[in-house]
Amino acid sequence: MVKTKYLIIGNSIAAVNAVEAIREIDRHGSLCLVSDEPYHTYSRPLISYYLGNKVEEEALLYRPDYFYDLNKVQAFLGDKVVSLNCREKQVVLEDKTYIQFEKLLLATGGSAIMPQMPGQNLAGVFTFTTLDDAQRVKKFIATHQVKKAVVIGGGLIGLKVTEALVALNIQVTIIELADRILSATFDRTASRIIERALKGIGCACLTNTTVKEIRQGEEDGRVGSVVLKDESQIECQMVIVAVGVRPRVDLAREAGISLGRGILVDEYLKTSVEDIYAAGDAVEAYDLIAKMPRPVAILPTAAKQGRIAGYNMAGGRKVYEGSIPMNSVELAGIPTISVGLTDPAMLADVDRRNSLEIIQDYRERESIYKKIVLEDNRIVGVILVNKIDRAGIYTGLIKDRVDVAYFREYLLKDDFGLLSLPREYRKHMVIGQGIEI
Amino acid sequence: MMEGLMSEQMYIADKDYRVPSGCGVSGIMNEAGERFSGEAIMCSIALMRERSNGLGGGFAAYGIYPDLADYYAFHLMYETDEAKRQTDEYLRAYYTIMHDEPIPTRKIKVISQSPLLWRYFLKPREDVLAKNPRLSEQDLVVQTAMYISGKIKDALVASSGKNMGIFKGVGFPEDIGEFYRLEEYRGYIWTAHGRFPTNSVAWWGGAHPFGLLDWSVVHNGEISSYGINRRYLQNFNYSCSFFTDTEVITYLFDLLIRKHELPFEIVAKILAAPLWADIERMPEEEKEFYQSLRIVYGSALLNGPFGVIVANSQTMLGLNDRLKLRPLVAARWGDFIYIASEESAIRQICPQPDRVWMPRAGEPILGRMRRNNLAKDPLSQEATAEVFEAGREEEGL
Amino acid sequence: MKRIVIHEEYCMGCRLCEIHCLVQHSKSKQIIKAYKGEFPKPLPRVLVEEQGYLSFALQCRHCEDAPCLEACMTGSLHRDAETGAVICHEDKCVGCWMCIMVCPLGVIARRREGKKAASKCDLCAGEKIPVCVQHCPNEAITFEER
Amino acid sequence: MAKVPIAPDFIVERDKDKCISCQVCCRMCSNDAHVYDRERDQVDTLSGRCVGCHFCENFCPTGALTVRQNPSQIRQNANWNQQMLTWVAKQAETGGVLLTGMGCDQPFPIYWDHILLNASQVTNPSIDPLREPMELRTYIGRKPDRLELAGGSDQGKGARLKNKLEKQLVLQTPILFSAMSYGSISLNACKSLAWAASEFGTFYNTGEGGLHRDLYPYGANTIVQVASGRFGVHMEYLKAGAAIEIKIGQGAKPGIGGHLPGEKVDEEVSRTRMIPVGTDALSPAPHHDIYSIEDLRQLIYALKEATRYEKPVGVKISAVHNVAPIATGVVRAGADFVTIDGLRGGTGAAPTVIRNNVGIPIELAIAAVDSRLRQEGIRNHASVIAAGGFRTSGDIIKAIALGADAVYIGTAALVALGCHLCQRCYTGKCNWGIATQDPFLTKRLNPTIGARRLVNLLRAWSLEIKEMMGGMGINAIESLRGNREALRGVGLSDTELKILGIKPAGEAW
Amino acid sequence: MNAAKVVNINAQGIYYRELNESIHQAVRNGQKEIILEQVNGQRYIADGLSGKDVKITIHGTAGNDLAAFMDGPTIEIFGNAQDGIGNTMNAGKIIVHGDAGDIVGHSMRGGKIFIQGNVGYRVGIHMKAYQDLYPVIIVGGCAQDYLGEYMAGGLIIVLGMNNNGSWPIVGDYCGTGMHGGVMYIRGEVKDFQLGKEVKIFELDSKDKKNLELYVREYAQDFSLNAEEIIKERFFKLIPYTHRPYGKLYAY
Repeated sequence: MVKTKYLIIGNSIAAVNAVEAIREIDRHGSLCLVSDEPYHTYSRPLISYYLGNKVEEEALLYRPDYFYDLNKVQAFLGDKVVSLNCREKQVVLEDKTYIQFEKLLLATGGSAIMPQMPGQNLAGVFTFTTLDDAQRVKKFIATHQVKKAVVIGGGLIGLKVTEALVALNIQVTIIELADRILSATFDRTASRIIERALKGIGCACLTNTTVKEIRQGEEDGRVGSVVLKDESQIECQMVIVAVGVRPRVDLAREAGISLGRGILVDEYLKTSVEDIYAAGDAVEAYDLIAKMPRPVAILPTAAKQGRIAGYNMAGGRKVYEGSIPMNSVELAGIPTISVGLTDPAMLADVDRRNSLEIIQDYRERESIYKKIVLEDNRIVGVILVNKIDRAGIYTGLIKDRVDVAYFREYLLKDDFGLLSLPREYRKHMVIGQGIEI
Repeated sequence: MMEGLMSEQMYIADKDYRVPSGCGVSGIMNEAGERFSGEAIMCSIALMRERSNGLGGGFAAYGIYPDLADYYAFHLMYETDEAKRQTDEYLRAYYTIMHDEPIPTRKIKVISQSPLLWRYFLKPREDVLAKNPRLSEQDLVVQTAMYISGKIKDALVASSGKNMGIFKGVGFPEDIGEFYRLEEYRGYIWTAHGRFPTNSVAWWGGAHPFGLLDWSVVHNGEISSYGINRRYLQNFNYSCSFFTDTEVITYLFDLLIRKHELPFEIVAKILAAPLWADIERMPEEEKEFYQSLRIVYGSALLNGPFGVIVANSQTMLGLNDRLKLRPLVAARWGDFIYIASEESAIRQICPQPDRVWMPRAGEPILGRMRRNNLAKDPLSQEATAEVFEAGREEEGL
Repeated sequence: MKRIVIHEEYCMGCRLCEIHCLVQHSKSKQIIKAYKGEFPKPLPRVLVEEQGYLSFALQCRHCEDAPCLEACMTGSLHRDAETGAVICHEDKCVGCWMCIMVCPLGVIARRREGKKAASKCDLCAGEKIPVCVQHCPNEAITFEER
Repeated sequence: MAKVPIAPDFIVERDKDKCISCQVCCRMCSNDAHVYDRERDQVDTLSGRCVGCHFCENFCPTGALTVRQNPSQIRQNANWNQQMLTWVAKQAETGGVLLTGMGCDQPFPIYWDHILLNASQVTNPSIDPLREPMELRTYIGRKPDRLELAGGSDQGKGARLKNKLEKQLVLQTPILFSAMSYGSISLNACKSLAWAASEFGTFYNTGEGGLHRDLYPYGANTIVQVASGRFGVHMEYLKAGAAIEIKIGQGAKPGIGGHLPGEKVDEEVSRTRMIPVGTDALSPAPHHDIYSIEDLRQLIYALKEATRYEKPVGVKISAVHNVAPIATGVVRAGADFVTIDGLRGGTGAAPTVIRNNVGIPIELAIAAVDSRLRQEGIRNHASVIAAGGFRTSGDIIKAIALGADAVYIGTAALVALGCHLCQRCYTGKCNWGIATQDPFLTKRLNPTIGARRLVNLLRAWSLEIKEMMGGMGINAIESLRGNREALRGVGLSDTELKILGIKPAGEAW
Repeated sequence: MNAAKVVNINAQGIYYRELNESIHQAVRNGQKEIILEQVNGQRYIADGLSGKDVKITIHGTAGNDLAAFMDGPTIEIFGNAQDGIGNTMNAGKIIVHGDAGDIVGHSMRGGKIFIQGNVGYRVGIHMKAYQDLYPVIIVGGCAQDYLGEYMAGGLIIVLGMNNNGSWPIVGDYCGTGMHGGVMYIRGEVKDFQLGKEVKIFELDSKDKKNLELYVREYAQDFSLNAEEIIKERFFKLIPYTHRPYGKLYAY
């Protein structure tokens, strides 16, 4: 039986940030961390870079290798929590280790969605969320000299994988169910810019379609092609399924913790059970833009939630104000950033949709696109393509709900900066103790 | 010998002790020649005490010596007995001294020190005049006054006209008046001056009025053209030994009126000449006249701020500079004409005048005796009043 | 910690801070060389914003709750334990620009020549006073305990 | 004649090897003398636009720039020089009056450089100012000729003053900052002066610019000026300052008024001067209510009446030929202090011909005024503040020994703030942020730095004055004031010595 | 009006300093109405005095620099006023039932000076308006030279009444150096009388409204018929430029 003051299940962004936050307050309280992956704190978004040989395996580390020592963490890596007893405040690991905790953080993250389809178990069909996934893909490519691959899902993960594969000289076809790629984060124009760029590096994007079946190729048990909804067939040696992730909530569900689409938490990131907190992709927290609780599975959110949860576990009292969905991704050499509500069409609420205002600057030849979505003179969404410098200023304006009426004419200017902001706000930003976002 | 008086060495370049001064002035004249006591003028000038600073005050009075009206009345100031001795000797050489005596004064607290004050009533000696046929009686008087003031150490001629006298000294004017017992005199013109010199060489001779023959001048302001006015006068043998603007003004009047025989009205237009722009607008003949005045008498133009009251036995004239940089107010009440720096100084002695007005720049206020002789018995004279106002009939402003 | 304080009203917009910052973060640390002979071209980590007559030199505020630290997916952005400064480990950075997305001041720049990396103020690690402050002729930026 | 450009006054040399095209010079030059050519990635210099303020030279990070006098010369001519040619050309072009800024730059004798100080040797001890008390405190204001006591025993025990002294200004060092108006100089320059005066315990003077609301807190160290334009003059203003100075004349332009051009009248200047934005602020040559000395008295007393006799009222006049009698008149008119501004006094704008040709050196004026006031027995009635071209503490101590109570420094203060005497104050393009209201430029003067530098200057000069006093065995400034025995002249004519009231070097007591 | 609040002072022979101290004293004590009898030339009356509701009535000849720097009170003079009244005045009102001397309202920034009779030289010189401070001088009679010299703002109205026409309504050099403000002259001004910087115009409707507003107040103060005054032809004098000396220099 291990007794610990703090127990963290998970070893990714939320977990690591929680560790650091706890240690800011409590240097000495015992802290255990359990992860079913056998790795040090690696950064999941980096796996596509790893795949594309842009970074070495060591560079995947999210924190230095002395992280556990520095923070006095007893890490149980490659060991899985099989049960959680909330009443006893105890977990049991796969290897039968019992851990008694005072405070628990569930940072179990998400798991890749694998839609049911024929041929899904063939060799050469992969999801792409963990380092293990990446290593498997990498090994497969190396062993089988993959020339052509199909990526199912034109979201961010799909496209990052695509980029990695392209870097490995693999010809990629992207299959997207929606009418365009990146439909969840971009509007039509931005999507089109990226589609065009992908085409430029030799990728095909097939939209409004889906894979009906994965077929075996000549060699036994390995992918040979995919068949689309319209019966057309695409030859490939590998299929990457990147249609999304869902919160990993099995453990919570079994322990009787309230769930929505993810683990439900209050503003202190506490679950329905006293002393049990949750953070990261597993959580359903308030989305400031959608104005409702939902999982926002992005890295900054996980980090922030991890920090706040850790802070509150160690006796602090910090409020998590909510998430703003955002993404920064460079695709086919084009940097893009999207924050918040980027396309009114995404909104179900028609009244609200109609109240939105859009200002934009699209320079087609240079593939530069800037779009700002305003609601009641406040920015609620931004898309920046190919001109992303100082994007965070918009993010700040979104978060602080700053009335931009008096300087909206400057918003799209290339030299838009703090000087365009109201003096007082600007001063607050520059002089204020620290800036939160 | 007389020429010696005018020797060039007298004319030191403008000395820095030329005394710019500000002041208050007041003048009263009865055009009918009716004489009245000095009390009024003392009262008037006293009201403007703020305009002076106790470093000079003085009065000119006309008609005060009716019994000795035929003789030149010389008011002398002596710092030493030796000065008096030399002066007496000098005077006897040219004049018959008909009468002489100390100028009566009274002791008052604020005036502790005064020079020896003496008055003479003089008649030029016939033999002297005969020897110098080109020298008029008046020229002789002028040269005498200049010689004494300029050459005899510690002696100074305060006034030298007939039936008039100048009473001046260091102090506030009302104190000077009291000191000289002016309430005991009666005259038909009185002018007064309260001085605000920018410095104070506490010098009795430096006080105003300045006098020569029967001229007296009280003046407020500073003549910026002093340097050239003085050099101009030197051409005509005036020696400016007092280094005051007032002296220069006096000589200019003497020169232009007595010697050049110009009327007061024209002299006013020389001293405070109209601007060229005004002359340009005049009818041709008038234009030519005024052009000529300025061309010939340019060096006599008094430039800079001044408000001046000039008197002689027949006239009292108030004049402002051409831009009216100094105040001057005039009033009339019956036969009386009043001129002062401030209206209140008039109202103090004449609460309800018939008319009060502010003359315009360069526009003379002229009070004149109605008949050319009143020295002896002013009351018997028929007189006509005439107030000249720059060719403008209506008094208006 | 000691921070760079901005006095906007006295920034004359000379950009000497940028120049000296650039030099400080160049290989040679010699101004003429840094400008005329280095590749990749060194970048200043301070940015002078100008609009009309207003200007000010802006560099990382090293926020207490730095959003860039939370957004950094590689862990290359970290807080220096000693100085409290937010530092970017440029070798580790992959140029995902998440930090740019969240930095409300917009003070993280993209280095595009050579290895892509986030380029930001490091308070001139090793200098007692950051060079931008040292060279600001008008004390429009000062280094103060805040 | 064809229109030809006027030869540049300066040549700006750019060392191409050193220039890194960083464009600091382009950004900084308000005269646009440096232009960046993007195509060639090079900076070019148009010397013709250079006014010689040396800002670029000071700011170039690689030292690539040197500003030099244009060496090009006309045929040698003892009568005509290059400058005169330039003047004539300019006037032929424009038909206008030549303007200039700062004090007279003509080679008239500088008497300070012909006056030497004394020091103690053997017969009386010198004092070490580092260890021993050394008093510079100075009181400015009217003093009675004698004190009358009331009560007290024969031995003076329990005696008290019958009358209180009139209000005095207390200076911790006999140096004040000259009148420089907000409008002619920037608010930051005014703030620098105000803060420094307040920190050091002396005074600055508003000039005829009104008092900006940010400066009211420094009222206790402010002399408010009332000049012919009466800009920003109202009761609040009059009451805000510690004293009032009526400005009659200014050394740089005796007899001349001033025009603050409309372009310098921005929102803030407008509010402070209380005139609409963009209108010329015209200060007439005379006060139109003062045409004579008794009028001056009238204004002095109007001000005293208005402020209920709570503020000393001084009068500033230029040093002109007649300065001594004028000063005595001013004192007699009721002034509590007289400021005399000499030939070399500065200005924001003056017709060149006036600045270069009118007035007399301050050295002679101090001596003449002090002598005259003493002759007339009224030296006690007012303090004398001298102004106009004090360059070092040496000049100041000599001025005090000649008879000044204190001195105003203007140009020296501006130089401390960065001024390089380019004499173009009137253009409003002062690169140093001093004589300008252009918001691009005014911010270049950080008043925190400005005030610090001014305080440093006052401190340094005060220390030097103490050192010199110590050397003379004097430990209180009043023992030096008017003590002309401490001075000796070299290379001066008898007349000059006489006016200065000092003996030639080599002559003992 | 509350009689107890009225202070009567006989000024005969009283030195100005004493007189003014009693005025200031009275105002400090909260007195709102002060009547001065037998004033003759005392200077500086009400200088620097403030208090919007303070009223001073003067019988006699008011001395120089009356109401200099005054900020609020009303002064009514039954008699003439000497030189320099309203010098650098900020607010308040001066009503003169008589003539006034030179330099009335020198550098005046606000308030009103109404004069029944004539005025001297340099009236309204360097007068200037600022925001809600708007100085107004109304002269019932004629004005002498240099009226509104250097005027930078505010309003001067000259009515030229009680003038049989032999005097010009204003003197020469009217509006010399004027660069702001406006003058309304009830009668003709010859070109040569004008300073170089001003021009004559007819009144427009706005001017007329402005004129009426002040003339009505003036008429009321002197019990005159405003309509009679207004019905005559007025001319407006305004400067050409706000920058009269902009081209004087060789830059």
